[in-house]
Amino acid sequence: MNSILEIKNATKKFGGLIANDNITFSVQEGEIVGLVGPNGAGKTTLFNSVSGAHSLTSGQVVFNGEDITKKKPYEICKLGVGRTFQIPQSLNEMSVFENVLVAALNRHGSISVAKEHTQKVIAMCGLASFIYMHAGNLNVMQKKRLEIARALATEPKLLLLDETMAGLSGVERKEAINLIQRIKISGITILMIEHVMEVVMNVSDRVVVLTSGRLLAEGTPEEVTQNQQVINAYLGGMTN
Amino acid sequence: MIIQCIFEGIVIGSILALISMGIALIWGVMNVLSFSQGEFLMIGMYLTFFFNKNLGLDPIISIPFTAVIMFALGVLVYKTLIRKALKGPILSQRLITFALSMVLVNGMLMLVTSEFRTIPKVIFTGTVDFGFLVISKEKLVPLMVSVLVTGALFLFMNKTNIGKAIRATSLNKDAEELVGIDTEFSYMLAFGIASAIAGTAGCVLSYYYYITPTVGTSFLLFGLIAVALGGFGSIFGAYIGGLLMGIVDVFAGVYFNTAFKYVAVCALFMLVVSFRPKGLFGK
Amino acid sequence: MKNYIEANSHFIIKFLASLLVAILLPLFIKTPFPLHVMILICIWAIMGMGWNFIGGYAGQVSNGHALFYGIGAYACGIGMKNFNASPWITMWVGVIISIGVAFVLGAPLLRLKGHYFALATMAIAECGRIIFLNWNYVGGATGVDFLNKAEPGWYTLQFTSKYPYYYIFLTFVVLILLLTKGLDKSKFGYYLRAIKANEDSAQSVGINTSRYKLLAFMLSAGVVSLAGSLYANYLQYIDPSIVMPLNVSMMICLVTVMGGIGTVIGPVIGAIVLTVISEYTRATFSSISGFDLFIYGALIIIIVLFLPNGLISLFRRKQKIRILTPLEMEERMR
Amino acid sequence: MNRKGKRIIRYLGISLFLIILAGGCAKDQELNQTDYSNNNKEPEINKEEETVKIGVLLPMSGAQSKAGQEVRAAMNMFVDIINENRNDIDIPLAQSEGLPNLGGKKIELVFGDLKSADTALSEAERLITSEGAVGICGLFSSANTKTAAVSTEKYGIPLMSEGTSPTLTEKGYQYFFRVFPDDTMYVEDSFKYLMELNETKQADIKTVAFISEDTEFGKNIANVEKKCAEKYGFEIVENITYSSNATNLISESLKLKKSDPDVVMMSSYISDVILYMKTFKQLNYKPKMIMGQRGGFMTSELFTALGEDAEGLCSTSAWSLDLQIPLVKQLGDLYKEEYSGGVEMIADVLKCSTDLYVLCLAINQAGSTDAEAIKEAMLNLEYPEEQLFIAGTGFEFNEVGQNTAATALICQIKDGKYRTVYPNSINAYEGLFPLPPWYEK
Repeated sequence: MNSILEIKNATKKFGGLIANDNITFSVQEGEIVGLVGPNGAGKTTLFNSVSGAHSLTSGQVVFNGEDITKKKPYEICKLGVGRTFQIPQSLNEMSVFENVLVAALNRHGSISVAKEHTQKVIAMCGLASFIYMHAGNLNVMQKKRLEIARALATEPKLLLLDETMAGLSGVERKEAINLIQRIKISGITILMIEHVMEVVMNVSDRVVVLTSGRLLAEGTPEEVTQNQQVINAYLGGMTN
Repeated sequence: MIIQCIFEGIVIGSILALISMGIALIWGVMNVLSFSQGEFLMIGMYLTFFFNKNLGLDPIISIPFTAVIMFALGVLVYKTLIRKALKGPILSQRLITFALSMVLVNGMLMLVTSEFRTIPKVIFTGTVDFGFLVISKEKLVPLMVSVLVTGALFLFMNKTNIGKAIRATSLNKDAEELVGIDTEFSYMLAFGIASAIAGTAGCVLSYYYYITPTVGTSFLLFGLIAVALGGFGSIFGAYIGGLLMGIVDVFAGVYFNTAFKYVAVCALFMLVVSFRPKGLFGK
Repeated sequence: MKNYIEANSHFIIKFLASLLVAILLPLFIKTPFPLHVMILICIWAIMGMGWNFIGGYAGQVSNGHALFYGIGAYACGIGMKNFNASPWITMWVGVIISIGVAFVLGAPLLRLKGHYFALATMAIAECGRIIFLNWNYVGGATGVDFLNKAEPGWYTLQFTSKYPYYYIFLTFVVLILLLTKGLDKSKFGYYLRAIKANEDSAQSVGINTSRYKLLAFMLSAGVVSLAGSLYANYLQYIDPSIVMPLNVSMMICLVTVMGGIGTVIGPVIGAIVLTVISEYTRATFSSISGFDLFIYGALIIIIVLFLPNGLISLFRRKQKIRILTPLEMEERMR
Repeated sequence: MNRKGKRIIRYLGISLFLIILAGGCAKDQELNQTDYSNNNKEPEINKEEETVKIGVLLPMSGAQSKAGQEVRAAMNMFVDIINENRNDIDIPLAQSEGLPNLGGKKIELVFGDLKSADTALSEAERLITSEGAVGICGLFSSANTKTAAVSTEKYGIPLMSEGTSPTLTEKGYQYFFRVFPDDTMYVEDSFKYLMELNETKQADIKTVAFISEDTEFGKNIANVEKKCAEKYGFEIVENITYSSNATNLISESLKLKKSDPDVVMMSSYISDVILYMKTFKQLNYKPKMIMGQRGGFMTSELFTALGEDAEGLCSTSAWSLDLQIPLVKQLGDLYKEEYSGGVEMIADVLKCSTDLYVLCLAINQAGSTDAEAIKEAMLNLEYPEEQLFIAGTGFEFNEVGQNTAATALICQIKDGKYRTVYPNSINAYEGLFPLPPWYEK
């Protein structure tokens, strides 16, 4: 399997604060990689750098062999990187259907084809019953689901999920895991930031651990949980 | 000649600053672009004229009275119009103030006709002629008053807790409410203070300027640009923006071309905003 | 095509009915003053719809569109006076120039947000007015009057009677209305609405926001310049204080907000109501100085306060927020 | 906003809107039955109208609305003089009721608002078509004269305007008439006055500076002033155009003070005149002579706003209260006591009301309200020399509508009133040159 995304010594400084310090790892095609780390480890900053929301201070991001470090968010999206936001950024004045339609138009010029595609994505994400509701009136779970639907509608090769599980109850979490597995089967690589250890450990193929902006460890979930550094830096407090 | 230009520029700048500070206060706290600030200036001038004509008060002495009345007017306008408009879309807030300015100008026109009035005699008259620089005492008044008002506003906003509450409201309205600060009160106060400042500017301006219902409109456009130049919601920035506008206005007129002096002013504004989209001191 | 008609049947019936009224109304009007008001309604409707692309759909509120209105007017004026060119040609020259100016100004301007964008456009329109005022080639302050009786009406677009003016302007209104209707449900329309709703999230789903904002700005400049050319031919005399003052820019924005921002027929409704109120308050209350504008301002405040989404919200039921029953979901899936 | 509330507003709104529309149309219908479907021939105004309606366009809002009210009062005075039998006033049409040649029909004024140049077009048209005006006059600037002319030329209705731009008579208007001089004559006169001062009082005026505001009024005068300055050999040291809605006029005054001309020629509206005088005073700069080209100088507010700062200001004018003609004093006092509530009659007010008066004379002489007949009568208007109340020798209109017999005069403010200083044929008062400085040292 060739690597779909390579991050080479990515560094990001906000004035004096070093959010990401020389991070290098790669994501293989078709796998699910969990990105974990305590709050403030620079996970979302890394996501923003990859998706072009802000530029890197130094280092390089290569997607499918193409350097996307300097590219703008919409160019990166067109290349095939879909992303969700930690705090849902839905288009509040527009209906759920229109939210996803706008994303679907990314690939399909004609409205009718885009509309059919939107129907499929909405059905897949289980939002079919809220199709005419204004995005602003959805609750947190529905908004997060809408974020995923919008990212999926752009037909990405790589999907960046930013804490899509946070705040979900048991049942909702199962549905979300089920959705992610269905996405993986459809051949889309997933890189997801997640705090809910139970989900990360049994869903992701590999796990990358960040602490205070640096790469601490990388490997399969089992390797990571035994790794001593990870335990005292991050999992030490957990008594399982 | 240059010194004379600088002096004159600062005087005009200080009046523009008074207006732009009022606009910056409202813009910063309520994110409303107030088009009626020019008309509050005009009403302030008419109040000063009224005090001068009937009670024989010099414009400076009538500043406190005008400020209080204008504060009350500002609160009244806030309570009736702006509070309801804040619930609607942002654009309709701007149009409400534009329509309000239309109502105020024409209301005053119906009340007192468009006759040009001036304040006949004032305490500080006469000029001090140094040959290269002629300082007219009438021009010193706006300079001093605007420095005093800026200082007072600065102290009020930074030192008193009401002032801090208003500044906090401008940062984040929701967080404000959670902490238990009555944002309604801060908004009302901000709007009241802004129109009081415009009223003071009216007193100062009527020292040597003519008074007619349509006098506010030309000051409004340049007050708005001065605010945008100074920076989003920063009162200090608005003051500097006003001064800068005054100086550029005079220098462009004398050394460039009087007909195009306002093109120069707008060019300066475009230059600053293209490099710093949030203005000189904007956050 | 069939399902297009069936889907928009509601709109098509209303559109044809109102078009019929608009065509037949002048035949019942005896004196030209109401006809003059209807011509102004067409002009303001075109301008409102033009402005709606950038202000309504894309959410970038510009207060300086009088600049393009002036360019369109002067293109026709100078074309007729110096080159004796028919307005049918110079009108499109004006549109092209306006689009060019919008393209050049758009790049720096559209980086600004909210009040800054409004103030910047206001400053630019004011500069435009001052430049035209002192530019002798375009007649400067003395303006351009091109009362030219030589060629026949259709070539010079100058008629003694008002009917041809009205019907020509009405066709332009209909064309632009259909253009707006077409764009409203198109990719362009959806993209603009997405930009208005949340520019960052729009960009993250592949919308080149700066390019679409620029396209909307150029389109609105072209349409507003068209209105300027038409009005110049009707007025047959233009000077900077008529076509480029600040309150024309504000009125363009007012017409659309009053009618209903970001909607297809909002600007037309706003144009009808505002023009009628302003012309008739001036005609009836002309004796007391300033009274007509006083009423006008007061009416605007009342409308904006009690109908924040514009007059159109009177005629349109709020979209029902309901959750589809499983049965409906099944049927929709097929 | 619940649904019931919205439905009420909807019906209320629509009915209000229809009432306005219906009211407007009804008002036009019954006032005037002329049919406009075949539009290109002139409107035949049916003869049984019991009054002759004359349209008057005045600025009702904005900075000039006070002047508008003064003109309205003066026009009402002339209408009363014509309509009633006033044998104490010795001018034609005064000793009879209404227009004798039209069976004693009374004059009625219908008013329109001159808010801006483009409203002039629609208001003129409204007065002609809806109110049935047979002629249009009013307080025009050159700019709104042009737009009003679009309507009056289209419907073939006489337009009397005092817009002084010379371009108005070069447009080939058929029905345009101007009773008083245009810019060229006024500016020529002011330069002749300077020449006379150089000869009689050895004032040796050599340098001139022009300040003109940037709209039509200022621009035209600036062009004419430049031509005359070269013709009469005066050196132009400064030619300033300033924006009329400026917040301050400091840079203009500083440039003027630096160039220090002998005479400053100023064409501005009242707001700028007040501001200039105050700014000059603050810069302790008093030009030797300030020659105004009417505009703001010809307003009553100049005296109330400037008080004794206005002493010594000169202005070109077409008429002055101190003309040694008894009729002038009589009309001036009648206007002051009965019509204007104590405000003195000033030149601009008289000029517009004389327009109205001359129009009535022409209608009466033509014996009909038909425009061609009025034009005929206007071109050879008989007016007894001794009953004149304006400067000049009478009313002789050339084919482009300019009264060639009118003359201009120069007057200077002395103790709060304009006193004629030139031509000294009208036993002028001795002019004051150079002006004393602001503050006696």
